Amino acid sequence: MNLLLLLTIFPILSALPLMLPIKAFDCRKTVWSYALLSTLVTFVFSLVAAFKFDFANSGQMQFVDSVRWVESFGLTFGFGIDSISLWLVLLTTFLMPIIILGSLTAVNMRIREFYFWLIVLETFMIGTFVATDIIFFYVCFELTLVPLYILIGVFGSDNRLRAAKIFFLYTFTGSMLTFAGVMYVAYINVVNTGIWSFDIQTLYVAAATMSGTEQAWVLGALLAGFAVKVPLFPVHTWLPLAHTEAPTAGSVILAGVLLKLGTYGLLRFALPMCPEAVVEYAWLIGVFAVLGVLVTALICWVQTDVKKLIAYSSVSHLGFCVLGLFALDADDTGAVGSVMYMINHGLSTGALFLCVGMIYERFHTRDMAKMSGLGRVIPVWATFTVFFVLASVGLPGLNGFVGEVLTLIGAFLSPTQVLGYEYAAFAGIGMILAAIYLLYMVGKVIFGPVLVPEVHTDDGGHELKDLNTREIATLLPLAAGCLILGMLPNGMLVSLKAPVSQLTAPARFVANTNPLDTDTASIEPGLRLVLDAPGSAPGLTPDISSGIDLAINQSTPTETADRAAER
Amino acid sequence: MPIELIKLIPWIPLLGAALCGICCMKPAWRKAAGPISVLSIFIPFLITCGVYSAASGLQGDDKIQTIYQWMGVGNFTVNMGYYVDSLTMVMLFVITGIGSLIATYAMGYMKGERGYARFFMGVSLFIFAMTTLVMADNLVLIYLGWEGVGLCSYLLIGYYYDKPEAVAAAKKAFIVNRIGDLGFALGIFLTYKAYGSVSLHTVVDKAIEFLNDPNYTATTADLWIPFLLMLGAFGKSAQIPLYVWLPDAMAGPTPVSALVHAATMVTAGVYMIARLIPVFQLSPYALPTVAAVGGVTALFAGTIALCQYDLKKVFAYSTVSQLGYMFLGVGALSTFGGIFHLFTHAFFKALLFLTAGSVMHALAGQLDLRAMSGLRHKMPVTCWLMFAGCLALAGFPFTAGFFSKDTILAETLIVGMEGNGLFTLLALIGLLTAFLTAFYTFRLWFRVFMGPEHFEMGDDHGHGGDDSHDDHGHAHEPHEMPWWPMNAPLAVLAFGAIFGGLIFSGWMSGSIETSTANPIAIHAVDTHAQTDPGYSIIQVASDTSGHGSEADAAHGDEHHTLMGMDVHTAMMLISGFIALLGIGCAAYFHWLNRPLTDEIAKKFGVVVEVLYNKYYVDEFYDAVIVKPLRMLGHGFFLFDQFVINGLVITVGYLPRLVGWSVQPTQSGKMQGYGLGMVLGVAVAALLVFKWAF
Amino acid sequence: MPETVMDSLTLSHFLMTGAVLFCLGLIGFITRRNLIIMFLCTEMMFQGVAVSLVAFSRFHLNDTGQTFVIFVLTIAAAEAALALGLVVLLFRRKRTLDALVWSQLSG
Amino acid sequence: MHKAEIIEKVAGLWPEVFMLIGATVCLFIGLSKGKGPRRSTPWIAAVTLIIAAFMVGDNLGSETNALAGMAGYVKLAVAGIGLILLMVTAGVPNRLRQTIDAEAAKEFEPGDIMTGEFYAFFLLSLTGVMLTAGAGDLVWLFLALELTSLPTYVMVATSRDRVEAQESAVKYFFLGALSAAVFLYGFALIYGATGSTDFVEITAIVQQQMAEGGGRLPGLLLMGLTLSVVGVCFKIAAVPMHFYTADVYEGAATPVTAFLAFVPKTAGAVALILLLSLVGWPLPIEIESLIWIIAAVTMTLGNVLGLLQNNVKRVLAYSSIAHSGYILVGLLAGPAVNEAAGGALGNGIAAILFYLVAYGLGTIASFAVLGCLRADDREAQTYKHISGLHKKHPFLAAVMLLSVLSLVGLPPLVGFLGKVYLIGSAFSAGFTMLVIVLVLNSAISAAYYLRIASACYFGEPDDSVYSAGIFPRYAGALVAAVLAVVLGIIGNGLVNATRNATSATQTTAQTESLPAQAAANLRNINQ
Repeated sequence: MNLLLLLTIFPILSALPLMLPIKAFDCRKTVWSYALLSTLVTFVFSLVAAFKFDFANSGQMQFVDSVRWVESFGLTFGFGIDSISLWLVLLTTFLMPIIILGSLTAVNMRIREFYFWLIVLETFMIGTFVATDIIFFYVCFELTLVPLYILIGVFGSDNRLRAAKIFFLYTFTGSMLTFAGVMYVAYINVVNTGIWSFDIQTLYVAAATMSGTEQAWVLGALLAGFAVKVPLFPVHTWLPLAHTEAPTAGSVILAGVLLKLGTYGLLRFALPMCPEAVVEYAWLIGVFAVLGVLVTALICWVQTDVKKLIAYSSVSHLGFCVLGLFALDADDTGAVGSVMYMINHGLSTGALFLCVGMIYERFHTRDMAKMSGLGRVIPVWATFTVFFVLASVGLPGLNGFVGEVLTLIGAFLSPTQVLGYEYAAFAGIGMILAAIYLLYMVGKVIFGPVLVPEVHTDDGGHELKDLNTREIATLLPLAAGCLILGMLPNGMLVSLKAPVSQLTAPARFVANTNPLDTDTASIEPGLRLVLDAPGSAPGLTPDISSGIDLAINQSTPTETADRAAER
Repeated sequence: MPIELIKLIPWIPLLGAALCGICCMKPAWRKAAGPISVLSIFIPFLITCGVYSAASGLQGDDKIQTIYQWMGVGNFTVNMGYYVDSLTMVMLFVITGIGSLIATYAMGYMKGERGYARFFMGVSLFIFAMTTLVMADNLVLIYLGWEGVGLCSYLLIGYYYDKPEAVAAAKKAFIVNRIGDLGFALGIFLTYKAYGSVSLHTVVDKAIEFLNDPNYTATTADLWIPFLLMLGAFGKSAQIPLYVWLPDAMAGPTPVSALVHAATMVTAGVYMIARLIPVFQLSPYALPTVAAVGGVTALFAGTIALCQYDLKKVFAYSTVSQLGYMFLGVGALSTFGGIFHLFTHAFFKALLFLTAGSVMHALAGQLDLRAMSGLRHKMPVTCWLMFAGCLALAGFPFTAGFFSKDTILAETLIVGMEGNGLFTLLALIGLLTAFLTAFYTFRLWFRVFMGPEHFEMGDDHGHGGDDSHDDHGHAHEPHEMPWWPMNAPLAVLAFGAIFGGLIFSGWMSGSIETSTANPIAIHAVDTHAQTDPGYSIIQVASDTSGHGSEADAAHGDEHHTLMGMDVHTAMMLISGFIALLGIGCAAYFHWLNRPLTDEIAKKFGVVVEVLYNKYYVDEFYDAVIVKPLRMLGHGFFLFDQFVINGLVITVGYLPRLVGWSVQPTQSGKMQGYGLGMVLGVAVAALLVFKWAF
Repeated sequence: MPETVMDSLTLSHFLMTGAVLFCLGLIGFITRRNLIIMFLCTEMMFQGVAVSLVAFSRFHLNDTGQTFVIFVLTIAAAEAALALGLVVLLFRRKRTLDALVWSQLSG
Repeated sequence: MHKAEIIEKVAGLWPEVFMLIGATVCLFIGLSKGKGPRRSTPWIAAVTLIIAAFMVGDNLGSETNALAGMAGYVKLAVAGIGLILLMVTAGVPNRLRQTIDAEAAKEFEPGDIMTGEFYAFFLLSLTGVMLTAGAGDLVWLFLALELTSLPTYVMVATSRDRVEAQESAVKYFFLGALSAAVFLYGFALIYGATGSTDFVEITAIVQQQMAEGGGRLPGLLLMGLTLSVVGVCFKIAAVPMHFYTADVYEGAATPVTAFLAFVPKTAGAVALILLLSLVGWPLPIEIESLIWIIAAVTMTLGNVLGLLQNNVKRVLAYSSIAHSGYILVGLLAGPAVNEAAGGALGNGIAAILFYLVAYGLGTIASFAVLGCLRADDREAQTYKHISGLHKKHPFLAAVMLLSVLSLVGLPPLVGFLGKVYLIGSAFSAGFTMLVIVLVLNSAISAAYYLRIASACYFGEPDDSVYSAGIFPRYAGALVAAVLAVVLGIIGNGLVNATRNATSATQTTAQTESLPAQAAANLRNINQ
């Protein structure tokens, strides 16, 4: 059996017994251990996949296979991974055991269902990343909604119903439009080749023949789904609500993986499919990304609910991610950094949500006004929290920095008709603001005079205990991940370069070879100086030749068409 | 020693920090943290000494010691690698040397503190970041160190984290630094954009190449890069407008103030500008700006220091002021002066802070000048150690501070005499500041140690309300510090503070000359001479001081004289005199005739008030930046909640609205339905009819 | 005499008759509230169609239309049976034939 | 018509004949006094359906020409889903014995002795659909449509002994008669314009007329088509003939509602396909515009009104309207204009055939769940009644969840494939705007579907609700839900079936012009 297929369906299969009438699963510990085991096994599978993965050809789809679905539509469950997918799959499988480890005492009712839906969700998340068939992707993309909807709706806090509803409808509305866009591209393919296919590579080729207007529409459709998912300002309002109401596990998954589906979708579909439109509208997306960074950062600062603060910080952080994606600089610094950022954000923000969850379990409140000086009373928790805050702030040496600096450099070096240094400069202010609001939170909660809210423990006691071994074991891998990715990110970056270049090649090609006439004129004199400067050669000169090469390597229309025809 | 050992220098403190972190876990282990930390700083010092000769002899690419590639995307590669030249070595000496002394002192000072291990973890981590900063072979790695020291500063200022003011100060330090860091980061980006690399040697080499190329015209990037980088330097080195965090940072333990906020971290900005001096030279406006900001800050902070009553605050403002000198130095293209002052300042300011710490320690946390007097009998050793430090800070002739300050002032004046009025003015400001420095330094010393004996104990039992500090047993009586581990390191520092100038001057200028900090003379950039007002400064400055300060002193000899003497000699006389004058005034006003001082202070109450309140800059920032931003945050939150969310909800309700508007058609009455159907049929028929014909 | 009358009557006359019948039925359906009369109105509409069908049949000179009419009548008869059964059922329940009493379900 | 042709034609109708026989048997056995024989009627109906299905299937295999295409497919689908409906309707005729209604107990109630007749009507209505699918003549079509509808009036009227049922029956019947008159008038005009009621002939004449008129159709024909289409809209519950839907669905017994949601809609959709194939695709611009508007308005209206309801049956009724709108999209697209050689996507007619099944499964499953519940001796109808269903009846909640998700079009359930099919065909025919309307409407519909799911899973149980305890309904719900999942995951067979059902169109698509294609298609059906 194909390793990826196994990896994808193992979780859902292993979740099924949870719904069977097995007595043993009525015990909290048993069902928890079972879930933990299941996710660990999945993690091992993904590690095996990572070991077997040929990093030398990281841009190639590997472990490619497909399961028949509806051949008459050209629908298959086609899957395969390149390194982008691999890293995101690893992120998913890595986070899942941690989430379950951290959930032992978080849930007190309908425990079986809780773990059932969590594990089912894992299948869908992995599915989105491994799909090489766009409808398969879409299927998993949509299906992630259901488990999370139930997780929020059943296990959330007071306002959960509204949060679950808004979460579902918001994202569903967007993704329906995305679906239409995807179908349209498939239709274009039919017009060109006479074959219905949803194979992503095939659709790239088809999309290349779309006119600028068509591309703009398709981009709009894709953005409708993915920008909501990211979420990009100003369609982000569902996220803080969903995060605040979701159980810890839900929040971690949401921040850790599900938001990445949006950016992943943008990278995998929007960039290669509508390059011209991307180049044309990148400024707009950039403006919204930067606005999101700044506005939500300021909003974070005035929050009193720790979880809401972190939720808003997600919006702010993902602004960087989007900015990097649409930078289209010659070296793909931005896009590579953006993928890195996805991973990093998953680790650090996921960890922060876990930390918040841990104090919520103890105090049943997340109000910053009600707690202070926790560093004195629960130092271990405080240490971890500060650590993750620092990772989130983008302290060099920890993971957040790498992504942040790369995305900003990307935006800075972006061709002027795409983004430009202003974007980087303004987004950079977000780095300051991130420090402001996160340290504000740290200052309120961890530092300061000791103020401890009423404590609720599992056994009804009122004694405040620091993290136990299980909780430390939950956070430790994340901390290690943050540190390792901060100090040794290069392996990941190198492996990401090839696939990311392939995906951005068309848009970069457009951006670098087809500068609109007005653009050269509108470059302000200062920058022209830079452009003309002899020292600016490598970073600046539009890398035309390589752009063409990549574009050709990437598309090879005849080949792909042939492949499709054979099938 | 093999040169490769130098790669270990940052990592040993990091290991030390990790071990200290482990020590945090069990109270029994905590005591081990101090020695571990000292060792983790001292071993790098030994390595630095050991590899010094080998490192100085490195040429070309050998200077780059790469460990591994940190990150690389396409052209953007960043190595975890070190650039070893004489400037690096100078900085390493300062950091590890003074670092070990301060850490040793801290072993005694922090004894019994609850956060003992945490403190030393911070210190070791800081040394890791700081050594990385000065050794880094590329800008991004410098940035790592840059932010790393900022973090350690944050953690160490916030050491007493249950004190709200300490937390606030820590936060402020980090955030203000971040503002500077943004400039630095953008500077790095622009450098990368313009130079295609972030490697120091590539950037510097290219800049030198440009400087030497007569046909080269400065680009916009060239103009901007220094200004962006400068912003980072101003933040880290507490210059106007980003100096506000440093005085507050004194909320940390005193050894931290000595190590981080006096000797090492705050000089990072000076180091960075010196390191990249060719890049700064490319922009005709950059160095004058640096000099001007430095000069103004020096004076500004000096005046504030006059009226502070908090022991550490005085030194804090004096640090800001002295950093201003350093910027003035590098701004006048005297990197030698700047770095030399950095070097000497490290000694005497660390000494001053630590002795102040001793006083504070002895008086149970008392820091108010008004609450202490005539302590010389109680703490004789401390008294004279601090005296040594004060002499050096005041620029008493032939102390370390005297030489370095003199170099800066002389070089500035030389540039000024070449025809740039700005620099003449700055030199005068420098002199005025020198007077103020001598005055406020000795004001403090005389107040504390001279005069009638009087003291009020502080309310702190130990520091930060820690209950475990009573082991001294005589908390109600000031006492001298033990020699080991506290006064002995201070004695070493005092030695450096007094004799450092004489001993190290030659070595220092040689080191600067052989490093990238050596300013480049610009040739034949005549095309700019007429149009560019900034140009002349640079050219003249380069002409005079372009070939290292030794040669450049000789240069100055030929052309400029002051009072019939070589400028340097003349400046020595003048500044020596001024220092003495300042000390004299201080002695009169604050030792011999204190009532008169109080009277004068009363008379000029407004001035004193303004100075005491630091020109209300904090309040200004709060009102102009912080509050509006927070208001904006609230505003955005409301906007988000009501406008954006409201819009979304409205859109969500749109279908319902439509639904409500058509719901009446579902009246339940058959006739109504029939009518609807008939109308529907009719409309359909009419439409088709209309379209068809 | 009758022939001349027939001659002067063209297809459109018959069609108009059918249409008028149909429209009368429609209007009656909407305006009358008695269930039986409403049903009769639908019957009238059917008959209007039947008139048209016969006319067309005649016009096209084939008998398909007339065959159609037979079937329409059959269906109309079936509907009438159903309608009467239903009306009886309804009348038993509410003791009235007013259509508007049957408007509980709405929204 | 030659004798041989007639024989052949009747041979194609054996399943319908058999169904009629079955219906008659049910009718007579239902009249018997004994309970035993009366109780056997559902089994007779089941056997009839199964055998009829086999007969259809048999003919599909052996005589592709006679019953090829849509008719065979529709008959099979109707027989199959009819079986599920049979399970779901189980217990409806016996309902009176379970309830205590003082007024009803006193007097003579026809409903009390309905057992047998109910299944007779059930079979008759299904026969009507089957005949509709096989119609080759306007007269036939009219009769078949009426055969579909008339029994349903009775079923609605007698399904419950409540005022609501009678009210819904009266509305259904009277408005149904009105609409029948409208489309009958349309038929008459078509006949008038072409002089024939035979589809093949009409097609040929239309082609000729178009050729003569420079691609334009005579006004009379257009008007006839318009009236026919609008009239038949009643059957599929589309604007402007949708008014009755919610009231009738609410009033009828839930299982009968499930029947109404599927059976007449199928008949109507098939009738529309047949009617429009008279002029062929791409449709004349007037008709196209008309249907475009009807489709857009129908789906929007259905969804926005669905949002406002508190009664789940009404919600599903409005959703039924919305789904009719989606179906009309496929109708607009028509058989593949530029159909891909490798796939079925792009064929709107096939999409409709698929969607009918997809919709039928989803909606039947959800009605069946409602039918399995009773609240205070009444039918469970409101959100409140299904609230917390998950806690008391996790199985029913799961079925409800699956069915509404399928109706939303969430992958990989069968509803999703239906949407893929429809959207693919709409794009192929160039109805991009309509696709946008469609997906936005799907999003709107998600709101009320989600409310159902949310009530089931997140709400607190209502104490007054209990299970009706009718096992076959559970089974029906289960079968429908499982099929919704299974056909979603392995839907290729069904897709191929729809494709084959319209294959005649496809094979000729390359060579012949479109009206000719449609004619060829119809010829295949009706030979």
